[in-house]
Amino acid sequence: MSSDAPSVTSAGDLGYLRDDAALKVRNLTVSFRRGQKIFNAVSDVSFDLARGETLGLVGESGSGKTTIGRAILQLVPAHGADLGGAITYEDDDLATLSRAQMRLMRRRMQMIFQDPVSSFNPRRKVVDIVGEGLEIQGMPRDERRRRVDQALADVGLSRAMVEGRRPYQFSGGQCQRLAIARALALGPDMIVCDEPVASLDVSVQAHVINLLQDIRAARNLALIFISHDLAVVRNVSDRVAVLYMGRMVEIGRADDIYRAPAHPYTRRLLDAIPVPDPARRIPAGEGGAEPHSQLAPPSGCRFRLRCPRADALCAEVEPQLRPMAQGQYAACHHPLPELGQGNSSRPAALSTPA
Amino acid sequence: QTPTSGGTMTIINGSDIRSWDPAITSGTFPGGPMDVLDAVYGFIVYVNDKGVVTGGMAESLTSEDAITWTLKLREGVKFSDGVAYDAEAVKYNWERVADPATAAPSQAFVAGWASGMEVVDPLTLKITLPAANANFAAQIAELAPFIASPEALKVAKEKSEIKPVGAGAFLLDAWDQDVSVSMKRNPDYWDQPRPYLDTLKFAIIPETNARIATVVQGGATMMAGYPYQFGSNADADGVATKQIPIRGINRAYFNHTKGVFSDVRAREAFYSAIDRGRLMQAFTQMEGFTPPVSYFGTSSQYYDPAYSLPSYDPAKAQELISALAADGKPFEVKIVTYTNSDLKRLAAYVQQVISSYEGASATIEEVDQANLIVRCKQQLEFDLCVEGGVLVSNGAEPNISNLLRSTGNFNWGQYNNPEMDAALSAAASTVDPTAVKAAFSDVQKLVVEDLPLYIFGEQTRYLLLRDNTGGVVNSNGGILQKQFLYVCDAPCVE
Amino acid sequence: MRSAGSTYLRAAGTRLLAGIPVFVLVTFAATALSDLMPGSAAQTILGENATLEQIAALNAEYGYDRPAVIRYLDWLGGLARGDLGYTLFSRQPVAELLVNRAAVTFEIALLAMLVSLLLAIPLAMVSAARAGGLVDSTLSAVTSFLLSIPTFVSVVVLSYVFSIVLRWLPATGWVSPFVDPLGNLMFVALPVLSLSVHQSAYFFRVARSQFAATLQEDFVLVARAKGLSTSYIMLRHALRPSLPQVLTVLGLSMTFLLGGSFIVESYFAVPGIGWTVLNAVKNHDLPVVQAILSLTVVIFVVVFILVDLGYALIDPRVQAT
Amino acid sequence: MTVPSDIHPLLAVENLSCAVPGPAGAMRILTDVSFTLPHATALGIVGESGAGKSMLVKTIMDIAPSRAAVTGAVRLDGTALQSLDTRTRRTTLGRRVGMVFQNPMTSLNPFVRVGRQVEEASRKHLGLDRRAAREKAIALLRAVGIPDAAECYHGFPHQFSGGMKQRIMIATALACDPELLIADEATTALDATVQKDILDLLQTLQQRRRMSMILVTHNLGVVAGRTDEVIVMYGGRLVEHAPTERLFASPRHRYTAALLSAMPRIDQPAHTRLATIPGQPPSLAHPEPGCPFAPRCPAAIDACRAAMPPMTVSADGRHRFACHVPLDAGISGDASVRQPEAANV
Amino acid sequence: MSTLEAHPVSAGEKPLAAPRRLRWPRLTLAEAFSFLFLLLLIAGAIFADRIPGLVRPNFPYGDFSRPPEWSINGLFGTDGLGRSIFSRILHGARATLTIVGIATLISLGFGLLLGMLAGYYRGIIERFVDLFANTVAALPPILVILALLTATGPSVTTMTLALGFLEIGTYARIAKGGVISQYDRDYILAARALGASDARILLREILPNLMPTLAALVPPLMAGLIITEGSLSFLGYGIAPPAPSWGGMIADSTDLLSRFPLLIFGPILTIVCTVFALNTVGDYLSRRIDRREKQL
Ligand SMILES: Nc1ncnc2c1ncn2[C@@H]1O[C@H](COP(=O)(O)OP(=O)(O)OP(=O)(O)O)[C@@H](O)[C@H]1O
Ligand SMILES: Nc1ncnc2c1ncn2[C@@H]1O[C@H](COP(=O)(O)OP(=O)(O)OP(=O)(O)O)[C@@H](O)[C@H]1O
Ligand SMILES: [Mg+2]
Ligand SMILES: [Mg+2]
Ligand code: NI
Repeated sequence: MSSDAPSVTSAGDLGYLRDDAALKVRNLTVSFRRGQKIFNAVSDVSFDLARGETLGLVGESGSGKTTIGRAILQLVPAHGADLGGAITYEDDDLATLSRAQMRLMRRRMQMIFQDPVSSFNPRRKVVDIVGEGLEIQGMPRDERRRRVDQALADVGLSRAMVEGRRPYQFSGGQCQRLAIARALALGPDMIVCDEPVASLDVSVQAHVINLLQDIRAARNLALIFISHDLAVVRNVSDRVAVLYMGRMVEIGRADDIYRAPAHPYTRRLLDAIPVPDPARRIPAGEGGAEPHSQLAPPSGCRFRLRCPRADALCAEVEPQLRPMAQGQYAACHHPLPELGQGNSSRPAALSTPA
Repeated sequence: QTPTSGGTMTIINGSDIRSWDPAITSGTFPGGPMDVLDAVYGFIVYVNDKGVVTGGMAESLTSEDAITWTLKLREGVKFSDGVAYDAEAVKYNWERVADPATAAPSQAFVAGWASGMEVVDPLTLKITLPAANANFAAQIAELAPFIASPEALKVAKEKSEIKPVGAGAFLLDAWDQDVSVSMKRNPDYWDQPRPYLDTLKFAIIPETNARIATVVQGGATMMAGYPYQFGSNADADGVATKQIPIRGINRAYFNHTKGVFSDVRAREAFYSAIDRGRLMQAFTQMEGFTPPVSYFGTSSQYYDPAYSLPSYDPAKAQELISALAADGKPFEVKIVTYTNSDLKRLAAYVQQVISSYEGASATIEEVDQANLIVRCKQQLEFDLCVEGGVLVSNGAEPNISNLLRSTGNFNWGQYNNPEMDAALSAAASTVDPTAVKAAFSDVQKLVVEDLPLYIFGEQTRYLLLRDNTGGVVNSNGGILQKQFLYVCDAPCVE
Repeated sequence: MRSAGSTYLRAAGTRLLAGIPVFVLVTFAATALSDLMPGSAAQTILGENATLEQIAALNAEYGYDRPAVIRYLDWLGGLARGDLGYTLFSRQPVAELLVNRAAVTFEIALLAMLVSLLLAIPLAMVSAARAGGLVDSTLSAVTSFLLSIPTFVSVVVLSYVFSIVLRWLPATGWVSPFVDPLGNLMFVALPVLSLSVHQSAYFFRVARSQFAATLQEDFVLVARAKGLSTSYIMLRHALRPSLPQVLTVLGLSMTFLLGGSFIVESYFAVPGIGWTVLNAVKNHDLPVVQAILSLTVVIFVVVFILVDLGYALIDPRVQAT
Repeated sequence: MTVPSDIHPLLAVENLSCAVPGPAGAMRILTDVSFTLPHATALGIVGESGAGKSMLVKTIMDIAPSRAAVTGAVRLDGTALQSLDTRTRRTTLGRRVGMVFQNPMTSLNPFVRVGRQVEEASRKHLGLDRRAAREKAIALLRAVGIPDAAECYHGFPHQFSGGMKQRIMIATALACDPELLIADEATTALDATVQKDILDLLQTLQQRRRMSMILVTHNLGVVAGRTDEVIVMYGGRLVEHAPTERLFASPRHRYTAALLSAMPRIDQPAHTRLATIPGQPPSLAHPEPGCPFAPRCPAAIDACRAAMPPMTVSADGRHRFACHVPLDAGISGDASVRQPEAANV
Repeated sequence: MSTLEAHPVSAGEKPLAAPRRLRWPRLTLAEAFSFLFLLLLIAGAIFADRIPGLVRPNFPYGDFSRPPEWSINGLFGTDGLGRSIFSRILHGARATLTIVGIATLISLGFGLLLGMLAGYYRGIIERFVDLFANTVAALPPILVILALLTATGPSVTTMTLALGFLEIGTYARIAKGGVISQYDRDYILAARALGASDARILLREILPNLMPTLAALVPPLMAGLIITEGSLSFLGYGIAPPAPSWGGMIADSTDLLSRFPLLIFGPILTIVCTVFALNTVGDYLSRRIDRREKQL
């Protein structure tokens, strides 16, 4: 597919794509060379993101979540990787930008990483790290200082608390707040959060999630929120995209998907969420097959080997995303029926503790 | 004990030979290349330990008038390829030495008389010299003693291709370059039942201490060296030392062609500047050396007490050095020596002492042992060239000519004084002892006046050997006549 | 799954390919080196009285007057035919000489390796099992001392003690093990010991830290939770995972041992390649120098191929990359 | 004690404390932890990272680091383990308790065939010969849901995916038919779907084999549907211990409650504010007197900062908590009686 | 700001009470000795000429080959020419340390540059660095330098350059490995996300993290150079006499060993202690890295 006509695609078969979105990802394909073999980490993924919106990316390990996040920010390593498709931000095709333009663009798009500690250079002082982006953008010293103070304040820290310290002198939660401050300092309007709370304890996690949500609201930020914890994604996302082995298998409003997933894989993911509800003695499941090697994906639907509903069609034809009755889009030949019609054992509403 | 046949001996040498070319002869010190060549070729005549020229492969080399010399060969001697060791063969060999293309060290010496050779019969070669030379036989023993099968020599295109086909006591068995040379008994040796040994091996060990330890432990039969090197090892069980009764001098060459030592005052300054007894002490790390006063030892029949070398006198040395400096001849000495730690120490001592004089300095250049001769004799890139071993000087010839004559083989410093040549010729052209002594007296006078060489020590050579080594017969002041060696049942070294 | 055999072969093949440029680089440099040399082989062969014309003639005959590239190609051609030229003086075929001399060095190097390993590995296991204990701290002190002894020091000291003072071991020489096995052992004892001083300490350190690291692994904790005994855990669980690292070091130590052979062989007059190359360098015996340089590279490549194969044997995870 | 063994709890932990020397003095990793675990019961242990969960089970298993100073007693079926000599203790534990660790990638020895790793404990402790051990291993592999168990027996760990490896680990832990299975964060390193499979497997096995199980996790959701009792740890102390339902329904300790409300839940709409716990986890190197949670506790009173609250036990004796200002008992009406916990169980 | 108020938690938070500082690990006895020894050695080498009472290295201070005695000049005895072995050791240290220091600077400089470029850009530079490192690793350094020195004649400059040149590969390989291992670290990605240029990433992010590793590597590699230099001098290809050198002194005393065994003590002690001290300092530095990594 040609990358210069994303609007055609969006207008055509994929109704979930909007022309007015800030970020447009069209037919993104990322492949890595592994020795002789080409390995598609992301295949033909299209989505978009409007200002102030949060998109949750879920999927199991290796499904390509991080790769998508990095590809958006043009951070996929140069050697051994091939990018296909187009990524535009506010009508700028990122691939065609010059270095200088891209550097300017980075003011607007930022990233937060999973491991707060390792996303800081252990040998540098945190104040410098938070101000680094501004320095790179060539901001004068005083202005820089002001912006750093502001960013620190936004995440509930102050210069006095961080001055002269290095990353290892902070706890995980504090580091993650500093990481957010680093991203915020540039004043971006979009942030890719790659599992920002995965390594944090529940109490700290809640804290960071709240913080992100508040900032998002205050600055009208667009977020891409990558996580494998569906509960967290539920909390933060307006829309959710489910990835399986580099392909997008379901995308739609979070409410729709969580209420009634259409793709059997999404269903499985939801079923696997540990729910703090002792009332429900969880029935021991039969245990599905393990994921297939991504180097040689199965023909047709990639999920079919683990799918209870798979049939001959699934083996032959790779399903494309199509609108579901529930409202979301799913790539499945035999999508799950809408809520109420199916025989899912899962109760619709989950009880809350007192 | 009477000699018995059988057995093996290993002689340790410091470095390996470079070819089997019989024309390559350089110094008859034990442990040198000639020691190895002797085993396969055998000396045609040799100078025995009393200084008398004795028949070796040949029966005799004699002359009535010191001009016409007759070489009598033995009957039935054959090279190992079956070719006869006859007058033609000898003539061929010597003519080959005389040919500049052979690049033999003694080319100049042999070329002087090579045209005078005449084969009288297969066992007789007559040599007519251009001038009388009483020392001719001794010089042959030193400079052109080895005769190889002419056939073998003709076949070889390169020196390195020459196969050792001789008529000596042993036959080459294997040569492992830089490791060892193994030889086995020549069953057709002319002097049966000699040689006694079944096998003779030369092993290469450059490190002096390792050499000594090897002999002490019985890993080898003998090595040549000096008592100062042996230390307490000479008293170890199973080993003995044997003195080779020669008087040898330690010497260094002054460069007469260029540099400060072309001025005789500088040579005198050098003599005065250094206490030679102490120099020897630094060299050997032993005490009790008295500096030699003359080319001849005090016990030599030619010694003339009227002449003696300058003795240690630092004040005089400084005076001379300053005078030289005033003449625009700074006393800068470049010492060339080879990489032997004793010699390094010696050179360092010289440097140390010289540098302590005002206006004097010294630098040291070390070269590989094999390259010393190239550096000094050929390239003349030195002021003072220090050679390691001692040179026989108790008998007058042939070394005195080699050292002091302008065309002398060992005259590395290119000392050239017609008076000296005349005096040496005078000594050589007569067999009258008083005339010889008178001539040598002149030589001594010139040595003391001209100071052609730096003569700094007197030593005799020693062997460190297993005490059951019999038949140790030295020739030419060093080299063993290997056909006599035999293994004793009990300690038998005197 | 691909068959194990083909994986090994592929790993070895990769190494081999990587070795070729190294080989070319080194051997070509060796050829070109002779252009820098002040004294020439011809000079050395012809001796002191040679004239310039003679030297030039011989140089022409040996081909030293031609450009280095041509000489190199010639040399490569000879190599293909198994002809590496002849030694300068004794006219031994270099290839044959090298085989003999290399065997000596190999014997010493391998014995030194063996001795060091036999000493180091068990001690390292004991030491790591009781990390921080008395044995451990004593051994680590001793080895850090041994590690600091250069070969030229251990050579001097050991030979002084064992051959000059005690006279237990021969000071010099070598005899083929096929001729006199016991004598051979006596002769190689000092060279092997001298090399082992450093080597065993080195192996000990590597092995100890590797064992200690392995003992930190989760699977060792699991084994302990299973109630297995310490010695069982050491031998069955910790030993093998620690070996790849030791193997790497073993491979790398080949270069060290070859370097050490210069000192050891020249001091003990052992006719190995170290000895040979020292003499060849002195004599400007270029064919020998060049052959030894290429041999060294070949040894290095072969050793690392072996190390790779060793990994594959030890570590079930290793696949050809 | 001379009581018949069946009235002993399977595991009794009494005043277990553990300290390791740190750069700034000793770190008290565990402080006075006591609890009992009956036969055939599943117990969950939850708490934040660094709360000492792993150290607790390691101390029970006698595989704490050798530098750690351990006091208190662990009784297995009435036998005080500390009274045994090291060898017997290890053997007893190895035989009767199985353990599954957090990371299946590192807890299987990559150099040893799977089969041997599964069977080695049974060969050592049960004295099985090779054949018997092998058959048993294959049976176990099958039991943990590994297809082609016989083939897997000869495989090496790297040939299996994470979930499979964890299954193998479980088989390994089951080799001696343990009475107690300890799973320390056994699913944290795995994908969500696999995580569920493994938890299901553990649960099934526990019920089917009628063994006891300790499920260590930091995710309250994991223990919710799968355990009979839950222990909450904080700062190296046991702060609450209750039957699972009761803990979730009416937590008494304020930390437990805070933890519960901090969890995002899928039944809440997007952008719901989460409750947070202010402050930092306590420093183990410099423990302050009083309740470790006091600095972060909104309801803390002076008493909390002065002294560690004693363990309060509910009337029925099934709910224990250490808090001066507990939350109300809530629905089930088991008005707890403040009483110091009995010295022994 | 509203966000701030929304998080009273953070606002009320004190700065960390006791900041965890990275302390240098405590020195063991051996390490203390090593630092002290190196300090003394370096000081001795620098001030060798000014030490009161110490004679010049080539000054005939006493009898030939006198055994050690309790005086500054006679501490290790006198050598075969009556020179103070102690003085010669200190002056030898000067030469050795200079050679080794310059060689290390050369190799560190070029190695770091090449290694960083190779690790960052891979491709042809990496091939080149690999080839170079492999080639050098395949040959014992003594062999290469010997071959070189016979070609150019004995020269300290050549030796120094060659020693430095040969070590470039080692540093390059380590630096390359360090860069590669950091390449995908989140903080590098973070810097790139902030728009940092390659040069900036290399210099500001990667280089500081390479430093501790390299710092820990420098002392043992210097020890290796000292051994190589000593071996060459021992074989007679190193520093030319009468300039004192450790290897040369050992070689000299070796010849007199059976008669004056005590004289070899000083040079051996010095070289062994120096190598030991450098190795130990290297261990100490890497222990510090381990510790830092544990604390992170
Ligand atoms: N630089 C790279 N080179 C080669 N393969 C890569 C690279 N980065 C990622 N991959 C591969 O691409 C696939 C997708 O990786 P990605 O990190 O995007 O997954 P993910 O969904 O983020 O997984 P996780 O939840 O484990 O973080 C994986 O199989 C991974 O091994
Ligand atoms: N070997 C050890 N030496 C010193 N301290 C240790 C050791 N192991 C753990 N600790 C410390 O003990 C405390 C408790 O650790 P533990 O591993 O038991 O926590 P946890 O509750 O299992 O946490 P997590 O959820 O992260 O696994 C932590 O502060 C940890 O730093
Ligand atoms: Mg990821
Ligand atoms: Mg844990
Ligand atoms: Ni907050």
